[in-house]
Amino acid sequence: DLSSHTKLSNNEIARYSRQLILPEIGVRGQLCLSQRSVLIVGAGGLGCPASIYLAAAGIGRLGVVDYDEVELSNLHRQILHTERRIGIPKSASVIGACQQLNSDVKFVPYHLQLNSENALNLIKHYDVVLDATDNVASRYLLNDACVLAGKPLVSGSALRFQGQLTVYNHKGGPCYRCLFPKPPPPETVTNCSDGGVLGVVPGIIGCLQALEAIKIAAGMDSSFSQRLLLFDGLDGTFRGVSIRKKSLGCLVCGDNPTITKLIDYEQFCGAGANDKDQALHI
Amino acid sequence: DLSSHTKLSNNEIARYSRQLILPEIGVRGQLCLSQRSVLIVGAGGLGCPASIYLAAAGIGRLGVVDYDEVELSNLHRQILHTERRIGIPKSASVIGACQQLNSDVKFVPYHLQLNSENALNLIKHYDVVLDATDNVASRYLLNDACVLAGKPLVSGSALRFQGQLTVYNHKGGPCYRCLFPKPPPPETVTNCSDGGVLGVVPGIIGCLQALEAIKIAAGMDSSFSQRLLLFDGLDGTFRGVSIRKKSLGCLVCGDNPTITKLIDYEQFCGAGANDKDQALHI
Amino acid sequence: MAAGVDVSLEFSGGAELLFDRVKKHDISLPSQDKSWTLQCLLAWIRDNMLKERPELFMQGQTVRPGILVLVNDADWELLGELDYVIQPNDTITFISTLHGG
Amino acid sequence: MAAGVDVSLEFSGGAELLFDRVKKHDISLPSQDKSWTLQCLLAWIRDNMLKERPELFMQGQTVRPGILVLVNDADWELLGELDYVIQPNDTITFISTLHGG
Ligand SMILES: [Zn+2]
Ligand SMILES: [Zn+2]
Repeated sequence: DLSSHTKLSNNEIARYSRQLILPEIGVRGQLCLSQRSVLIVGAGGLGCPASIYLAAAGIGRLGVVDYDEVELSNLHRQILHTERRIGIPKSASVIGACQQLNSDVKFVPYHLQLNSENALNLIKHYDVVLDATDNVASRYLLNDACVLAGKPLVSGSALRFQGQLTVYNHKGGPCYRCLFPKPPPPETVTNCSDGGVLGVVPGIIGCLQALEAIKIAAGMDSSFSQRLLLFDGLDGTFRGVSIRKKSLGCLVCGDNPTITKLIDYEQFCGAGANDKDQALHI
Repeated sequence: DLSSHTKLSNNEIARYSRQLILPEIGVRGQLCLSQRSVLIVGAGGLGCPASIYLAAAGIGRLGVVDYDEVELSNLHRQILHTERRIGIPKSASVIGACQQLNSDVKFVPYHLQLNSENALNLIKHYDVVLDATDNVASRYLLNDACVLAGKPLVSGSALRFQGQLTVYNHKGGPCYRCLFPKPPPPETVTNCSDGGVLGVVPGIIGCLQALEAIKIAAGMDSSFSQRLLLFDGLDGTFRGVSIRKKSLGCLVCGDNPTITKLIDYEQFCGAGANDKDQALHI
Repeated sequence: MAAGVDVSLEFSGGAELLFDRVKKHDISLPSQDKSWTLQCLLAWIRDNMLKERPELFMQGQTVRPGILVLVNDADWELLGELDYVIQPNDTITFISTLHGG
Repeated sequence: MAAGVDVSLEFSGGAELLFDRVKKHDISLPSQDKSWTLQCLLAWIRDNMLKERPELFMQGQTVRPGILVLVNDADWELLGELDYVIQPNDTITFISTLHGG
C-alpha cells in the first residue's frame, strides 16, 4: 500500500536531494510521487526513456506492459534493452534496467497484449497511464479504457524525425476520440518499421511524457491538457497548439456516451494492434 | 581507424534498419555516423542520455570524460548509473551501460578533469564535442579548446525546470565567448546542488544534444547554430531565439584573437571547475 | 465575385510527404464567385497541389480521419470547420497524427 | 517630452527569481524628457522592480555578464544594445544562462 509511505527516509532524502530543494516539488511533492503509480503501455522507443526517468524520480509503483520480446532492430532507439537481453520480454528488460537504478520503486512487468478483456482491470490499479504504444487500435483501446476508468492519459508518438505529445482525459480536456472520432483509413497509417524513426526522437518525446506524468503525480498542473506539442527534429522546432475542449457529443467521454464498455478495436480500426503486420503508407 | 568502415554488415543493416530507411540518413548517413567520433564532456544529467542515444545510433567512436565517481544523489537524473556502481568512476559507468546496448561502437572512458593542459590533445581526436558539464570554468575551457581545435561544440545546460541548448563554433556561428565575453560574477552562478534540478529536464536537453550531434555527424545541418533553444518544463514551452553572428572582435574566434592557447579558467571565472564547492545564488 | 487571397499552408506529421516533402507553402488563391471557405481550399488543394493518391489526404469533401486542421494555430473545430471563410494571410496547418513509438 | 510606452518584460533562466518568480510582466513606462532607451529601462527596472540585490541582475548601467537580452526575440546586439529606443508593445526578454548539467 503506497499511501502508508508518509515520511522520507534518510536514504530518500540523499537520493532525491536535488529535486527536494525545488519549491515546486519539496518533501510534499516527493511524498506524493512515492504514493502514486504509473502504468506505461509499450516498452519501446517511448516507454524506455519514460520508464527510466519515472523510476529515477521516485514514483511509488511503475507498471510496464508489452507483449513483445527484444530484437536487434529495437536497439537503435529502445535504450534500456541490451544485446544480451535479445529474445527476452521487453517488459522484464525495461524493469530490470529500472530496478538497478532505483530499487525503492515497486515494479510490475506485464508480458501481455493489452486488450478489451484485460485493460480496465489493469488500468484501475494505476493513477496515471502513458500511451507509449505504436499502433492505432491500441491508442483507441487505451483512450476508452482511461475514460471509463477516469485516469489521465499522457500520449506520445514519434515517426521519422517528428514527434507529438498531449494529455487526454485530464481536467476537462478532450480525449483521443474527441479529436479523432473516426480512425484513420489503415492505408494512411505508417508505423516505425515502415516509415523509420530516428531513435532519439521517441527519446525526446518519452522524456516529455515522463515529465508530464511526474507533474501530474506530484500534484502540479500538466502543460498539455487541451494542448498538443509538435516536434520536428529536422528543423529543431517545437510548437504548442491549442486543441478543442472535450466534445459534448463524444461517444465515450461526452454527455451521452454510447461506448460504456470496451469494444473490438482491431475491428473498429480495420487493423491489428501490432506494429509488425500492418500495411504501410503516409 | 574509423574511415576503413565503408560497408554495412548484415548485422548493422538489421540493427539500424529503422533509421536506414529514413532518406535523410540512408546507408550514406549511417556510414558517415560510423566514421565519426563524438566526445562527451560530463557523464552526468546531460551526458547520460546523450551518450546512450549516440551509442544507439551507431556513432563510430564515443569518448566520455568525467573526473567524478557515482553518488546516490546522482541517480535521480543520471540514468545510466546504478545503485551497484556507486563509488566507481562515472565515465566507466556510462560506458558500461552503452557497451551493453551497442558493442559495435568504440568506447573510450576518460577518468580525469579536463584542464588547460589536456583539453586540446584530447579534443583533437574527435569530430564533434558535447558540453555536458556543470560549471562556468569548464564551459569557457571547452569553448576555447573547440575554437582552437576547430570542432563544433553542442552545448546543453539545465537547472530547476529549465534547459538551454545551442551549437557553438559551427558554420560561421558564434562561440560561447562571442555571446559572453565576460564570465558571470561567481555569486550569480547556481549549480544543480544548490538550485536543484528535476532529473528529466537534463534528460530532454541531453537527448537534444545527441540529436544535433547525430545530425552534424551524419552530414546534415544543425538547427542550433546561431540559435538558442529555451525550454521551460513547468510551462511546457520551447522557444528558439536567434542570437548574434560570430563576433569579429571575439578574443578567441574573432579576426585578431588574443587567446591563442588555453588559459587558466578557474582564475578567469573566479570559481573552480567543480560543481561541488561553488557559491550559490540566482 | 470574392477577391483572391494569399494564405500560408503548413503540413506536418507526414502530410508533407504528399506535397513534395515541403512543409510550408505560400499560395495565392485566385478570385472566384463565392467566398474562399476551407471547403473550397480543400478542393483547390486536391485539384492543384495533390498529384496522386488524394485519398491519403482527403475523404469526400473534407480531410481524411486522422488529420487535424488549425487556422492560425487554433483548432478549426472552434471556427466552423469547413465553413470558415479564409482571411488574407491566414496560416492553415494540416497535421497528420503519428502513431509510432 | 517622450510619451509613455507599454512593454512586456520576460525573465527566464532564473532571472525570474529576482522578480517574484513571475516570468512575464506587462508594464507601462511613464512619459519622460528623453526617449525610452534600453539603458533607461534598465535603470527603471532597478529602481522600480528589483527589491533587493540588484547586483544579481545589473552591473553598472547594463545587465551583468551572463544575461542575454532580446528585443522581440532578436539579440539586442543587432539593435544597438543599450541605445535601442523602445517601441510601443516591444517584448524585452532577459535570459540568465544556465550552467548546470
Ligand atoms: Zn472524448
Ligand atoms: Zn567567439
